[in-house]
Amino acid sequence: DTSDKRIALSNNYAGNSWRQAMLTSWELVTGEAVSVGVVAAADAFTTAENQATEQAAQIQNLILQGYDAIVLNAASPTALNGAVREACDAGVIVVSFDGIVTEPCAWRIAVEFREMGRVQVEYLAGRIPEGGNLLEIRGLAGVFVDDEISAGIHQGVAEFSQFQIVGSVHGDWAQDVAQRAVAGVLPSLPQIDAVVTQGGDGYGAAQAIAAAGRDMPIIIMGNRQDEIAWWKEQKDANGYETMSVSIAPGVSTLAFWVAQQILDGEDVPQDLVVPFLTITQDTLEEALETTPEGGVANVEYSLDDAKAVIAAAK
Amino acid sequence: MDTNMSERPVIEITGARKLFGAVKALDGADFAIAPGECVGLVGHNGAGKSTLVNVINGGLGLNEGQITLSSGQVSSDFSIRVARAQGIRCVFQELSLCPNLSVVENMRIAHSGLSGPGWRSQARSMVDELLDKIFPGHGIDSGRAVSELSIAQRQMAEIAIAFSSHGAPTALVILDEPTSSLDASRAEQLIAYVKTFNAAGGAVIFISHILGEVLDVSDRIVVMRDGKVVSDKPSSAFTVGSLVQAMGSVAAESAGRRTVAKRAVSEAPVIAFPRERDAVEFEAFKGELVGLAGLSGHGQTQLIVDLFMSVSGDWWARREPVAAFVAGDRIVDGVFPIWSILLNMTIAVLGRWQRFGLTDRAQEAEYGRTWHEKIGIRTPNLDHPILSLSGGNQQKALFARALGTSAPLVLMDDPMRGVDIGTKQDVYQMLREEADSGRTFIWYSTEMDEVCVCDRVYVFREGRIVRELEGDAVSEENILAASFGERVA
Amino acid sequence: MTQLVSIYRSRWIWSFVAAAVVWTITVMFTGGASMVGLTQAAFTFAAFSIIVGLGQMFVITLGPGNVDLSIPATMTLSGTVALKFINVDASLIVPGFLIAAGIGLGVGLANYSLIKLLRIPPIIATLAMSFIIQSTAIWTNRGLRIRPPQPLSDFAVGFTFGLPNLAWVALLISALIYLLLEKSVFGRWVIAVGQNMRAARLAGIPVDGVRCLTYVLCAVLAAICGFFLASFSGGAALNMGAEYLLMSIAVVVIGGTSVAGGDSNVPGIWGASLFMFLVVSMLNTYGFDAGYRMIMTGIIIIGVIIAASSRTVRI
Amino acid sequence: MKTLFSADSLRILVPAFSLAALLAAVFYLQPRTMSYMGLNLMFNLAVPIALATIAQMLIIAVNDLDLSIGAFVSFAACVTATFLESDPLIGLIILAAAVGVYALMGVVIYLRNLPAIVVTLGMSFVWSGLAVLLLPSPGGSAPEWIRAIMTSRPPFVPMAIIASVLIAIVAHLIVMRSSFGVVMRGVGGNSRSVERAGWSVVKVRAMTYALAGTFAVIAGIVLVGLTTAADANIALRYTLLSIAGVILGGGEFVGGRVSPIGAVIGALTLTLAASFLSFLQISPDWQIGVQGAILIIVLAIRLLLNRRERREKRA
Ligand SMILES: Nc1ncnc2c1ncn2[C@@H]1O[C@H](COP(=O)(O)OP(=O)(O)OP(=O)(O)O)[C@@H](O)[C@H]1O
Ligand SMILES: Nc1ncnc2c1ncn2[C@@H]1O[C@H](COP(=O)(O)OP(=O)(O)OP(=O)(O)O)[C@@H](O)[C@H]1O
Ligand SMILES: [Mg+2]
Ligand SMILES: [Mg+2]
Repeated sequence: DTSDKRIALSNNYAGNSWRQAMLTSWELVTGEAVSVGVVAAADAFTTAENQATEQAAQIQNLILQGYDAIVLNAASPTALNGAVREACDAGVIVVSFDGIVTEPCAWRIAVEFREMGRVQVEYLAGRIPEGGNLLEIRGLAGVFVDDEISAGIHQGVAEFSQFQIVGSVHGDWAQDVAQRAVAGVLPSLPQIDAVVTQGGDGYGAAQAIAAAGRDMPIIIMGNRQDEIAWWKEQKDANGYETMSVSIAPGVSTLAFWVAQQILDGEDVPQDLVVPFLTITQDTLEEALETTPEGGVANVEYSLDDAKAVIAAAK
Repeated sequence: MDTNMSERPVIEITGARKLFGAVKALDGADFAIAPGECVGLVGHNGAGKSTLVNVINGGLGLNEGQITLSSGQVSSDFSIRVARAQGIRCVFQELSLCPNLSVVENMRIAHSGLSGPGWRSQARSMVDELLDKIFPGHGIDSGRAVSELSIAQRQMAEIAIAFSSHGAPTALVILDEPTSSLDASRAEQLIAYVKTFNAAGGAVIFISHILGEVLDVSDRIVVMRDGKVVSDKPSSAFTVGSLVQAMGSVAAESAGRRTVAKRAVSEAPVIAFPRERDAVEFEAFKGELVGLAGLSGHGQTQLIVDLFMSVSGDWWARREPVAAFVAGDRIVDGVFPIWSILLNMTIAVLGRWQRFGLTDRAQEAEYGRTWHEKIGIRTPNLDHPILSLSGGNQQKALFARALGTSAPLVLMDDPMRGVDIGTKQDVYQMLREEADSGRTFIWYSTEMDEVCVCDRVYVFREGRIVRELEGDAVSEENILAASFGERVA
Repeated sequence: MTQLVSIYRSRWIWSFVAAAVVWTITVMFTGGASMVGLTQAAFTFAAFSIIVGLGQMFVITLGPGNVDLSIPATMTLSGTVALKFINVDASLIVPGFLIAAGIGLGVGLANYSLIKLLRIPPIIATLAMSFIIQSTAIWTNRGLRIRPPQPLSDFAVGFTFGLPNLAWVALLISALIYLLLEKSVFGRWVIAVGQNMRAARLAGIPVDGVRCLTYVLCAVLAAICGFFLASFSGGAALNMGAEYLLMSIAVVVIGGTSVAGGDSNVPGIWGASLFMFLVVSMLNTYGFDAGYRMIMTGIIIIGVIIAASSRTVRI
Repeated sequence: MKTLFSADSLRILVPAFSLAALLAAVFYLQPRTMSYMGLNLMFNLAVPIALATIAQMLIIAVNDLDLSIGAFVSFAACVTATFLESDPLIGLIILAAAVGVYALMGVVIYLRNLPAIVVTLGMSFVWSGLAVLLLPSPGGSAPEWIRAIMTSRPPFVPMAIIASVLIAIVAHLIVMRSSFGVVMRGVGGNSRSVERAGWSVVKVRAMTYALAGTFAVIAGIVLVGLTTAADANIALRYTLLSIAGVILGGGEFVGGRVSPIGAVIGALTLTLAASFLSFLQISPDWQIGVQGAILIIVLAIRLLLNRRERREKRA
């Protein structure tokens, strides 16, 4: 019975649509859970700036407030370890997701970011068997997710050696930064056959390439509604084909249920894996319908989903 | 006092030439000073006095000329460091303490040897002792930040620091217009101290535009004109009149008071400024020269600033202002340091020529030409930066800024600081004419004869107006009495 | 006079020289083939930094401690609200633009009220304000991207006479700002306040009015920039202004405006904005890793400032 | 006529009062914080911020502004988590060299009369780049000794409080009491008069920058001691935090008017403000905005106290 337990969400960033969708999902699912009395409280906390130090302080405050569990999307996999350790020492359950932490006492709901990078190249190998030139758009330098996805992409390129990366820019996971960076290198690049991305930057790349008057390469999308909408437009106009892959913001609700299960005394392995959300040519229309205007393709998880994930990990 | 000229001079400069672009600030000047001597240095604004001083203290290198040290050795690499090692200290025309530091901490800046444990108490006792000696009753807490002191107190602190010695003895103190913001009683105290300092073998260079003072304090007077030394004689050989002549100005006429017609009783003042704490209500009428007197630092500036703020807008400016202000503390209150002289002169009148909010360069330049001539700013070109002007000439530019407006009220905060005697006469004349034509002047001054030019005078003490004097009652005697809180018969 | 002119000229010419050098090196990579594309991209993206830079320049001219850190948040809020209001309806473009500008006006006034009424130093006041604006932006739309109407986005990505439309917009704004700064009474007042605020007040300048208007001007320009950036990149994102916090300061100072206040420069902002875009493009083109790229960016910025300073004679 | 407080003591009193008020509010909201553990948890992350704030304050004392503090502390943290842990000697050499670069920066800025803002902005790219090269993805680990110090539990008073007091005292002795500190502040107040008194301003500035670099290095080491690992972006926020801390602590941007004790209190206040916020439980939309509001309120307290003081002075 967890009806007297209080769970907190510690979030390091709220400044993009993915995070906003994550917070909305959290509110939706936990609001329901609190009202039916599954848990006593499930509050969300966001830091003003995306910084590990600030989030560490936030975690320490959450410990002081006596939360029983902290669900954590971390700014850094290692820099929060001190604070997470303190939480564990104080008897607080810590479940990290998306941005996970390496501290052993915490639970991790990991996304296989490496695989997410690799499948992009694999997909391209199916589409362009003869291979070609890739433009890689990376995220924010020095951040773990960026490093992982990029490593996955490079692994894919090693595997399918008909592809080579001819340009690589950092788009900071933001449309406008990606657009700016791509526009800057594009004039110097040879013909581009495909663009591999990390999410949140596909539309910006498309805009930049269109502005340069080049042939549209296959751009791997990142599940944002504007990307999917653009893809649909292109598909209707000229049969454009691509894929879209990203982690669903609703994973926060999965973390919530996992935390609830741990509090409930369930034996949960420290490391869980959640699949990423893929949109293909066939599921395009469906995804477009369910995704809010300007938002991100999403799924929310139920208690049963969580149990299934836990069972799979055992 | 007898000076022993057989002794080696503390420092000797021969054939000094210093150019700033086209301006010959020094044009072959010779200068020497012996131990125990006080040399007065006078000359019109821009004559080159401050430049000479800056050469002696090592701050400026010469284009030509030779500097001989007290050892008799010719110095080829004369610098601030060499000068300080010779025991040369300087009080600059512009206040040059660190405003954020206390007086004690400024002592530390002045004496690099003051360090190690206990330096603070050592410095404090040194500076307190000197302050008490030079300016008895100075009222300065040497632990306070300089910025919290009044301008007169800062000046006193700077003087005391310059006379102090630690390590190398102080051989020569240069005072560049040290009394410009001191009232007469403080100036007398300083002069008395300079004499004891001389008696103990120290040398002093004393620069001032108040000629009586210079005659009083110095053994020898050097007169400069246009970068050259034009006269160098014992002070007994000069009178105020002959000094003025030597400087090349017109002979000073005595600054008499105007005779003004009696005011109608019903006339409304141009400005009234009732303050609770004042014993007498402040009023000024059309066409009047109102003086503010009293010892310096007793709240006169505050009243002038308050008056100005009350009649000019923080949010909106009129095309023609109601009041204009002439700063005395020019660096803090007046000058825009990176602008040219012209831009500094026109900023208050700019609105007059605006069309669709745009300025009119031609009119602006014309205005500059007019006032350049009218008030005699010594510079070949108004496009030079304002800071290239000598102190007195900067002051003239500020005068031009205020007088050129059409404001019916002009507020002046001891504006004649460092202005030479010739120009002063011209300005007095200008003020009288303007007042006759209906302008009102409110004029704070630390110099008694300036105050005595006014039609009516308010005397300040401890931040309050304590007395109003009018007509013939405006006299040095009455003003002093009121400033010291004595009843006047 | 001529001496002064030459000093001023050499101050900002350096940012152009630097931009040209970097441009040449980048173009060399493709043996000149990327000339047109790179130039057009540079002008497109420089336009944004120019627009916010001009506002920041005015604020920085007000003297030490004056800087507007609320620019990114203002861009986000104006872009979000305007596009939400327009809601893909082409007939509402003009009112939407006015709403964006109105938001700038509001932000500027709010900034200055904090500075004036609560005497909060500008750097903190605008930082605190930026948090509030950012929250407002989140609250209005929760980060959903609304697309701009077709004519607006066509305009934002379009070209006229070979130059991007946005560069023309930036040129127009620059000309107005130049007039304001160099030829108007207001500009003279701003520069006076930047040199010595007390002296400015005592010279009869309405200091509060001038400072307030300056902050408003900066916020309005940021808001306009946010509006165009959102139209250009297909919708407003919550983090879309983040780049422009340091960028706006960098282009102002690299462009030759003195951080000590009272001395500013319009053309330099163009040079600096082109330069800042081209540096990143050059390093991207030559395929440096992120770490080396940052190091080189830093060294190049310092290099340009040092080169410019050797021609700068402080009087 | 003596006033109650001198400007200097007021510089410390006002921030101290804000801190006390905020602390009282936090105790009221969450009584659990009123314990050894509570105080330690609330304040331990303020220790590196306090160190960085002192570093920033030193730079501000000589009228410059350092926009690279955050990147530099991140760099120092990366070195600590990598070299200092594995090869202490090499780690120390790298850190010492970094301090040397800081001193050099101070010299170059002065000799070439460069705007410190741009030079430090450029350097921030350089430090970030070096940090990314050291740790392309987050990791490393804290040296045992620093971890031991930072997690030690002295009797009665938590480590965080002891460290803060120690930092304040050491900085106060250096900046306010020592004879070097006087010359340093003199350079900020009137560098011309310091020069005229025969000092080498270049040397003073080089030493000031080196001292600032040293404090920033210690901030990086302490930070790693708390977090156990580092990443290249770990302390970027310190740049703005440290500036805010200095101002909150009563410092001013120009004129050498700073207060080390105030700066430490400012850093603690900023940290506490964030805690206060999380105890308030506000809707996520407005959490960021309320941080801004708290900043404004804390500074408004400063205004109230200043007003009172002015009245007393007049009476
Ligand atoms: N840095 C400078 N740049 C250009 N010209 C200068 C500079 N300093 C002084 N001058 C010029 O040198 C001349 C002499 O100036 P100086 O300051 O020595 O005069 P002064 O005799 O001290 O006058 P005052 O009584 O007004 O203080 C003036 O014409 C002045 O304009
Ligand atoms: N009501 C008062 N009672 C006592 N001291 C006062 C009062 N008002 C001002 N003072 C003190 O007088 C000093 C200078 O005040 P203020 O600046 O108004 O003088 P001032 O007329 O400008 O003198 P100056 O000749 O230096 O320009 C300050 O130290 C101030 O503290
Ligand atoms: Mg002079
Ligand atoms: Mg005064």
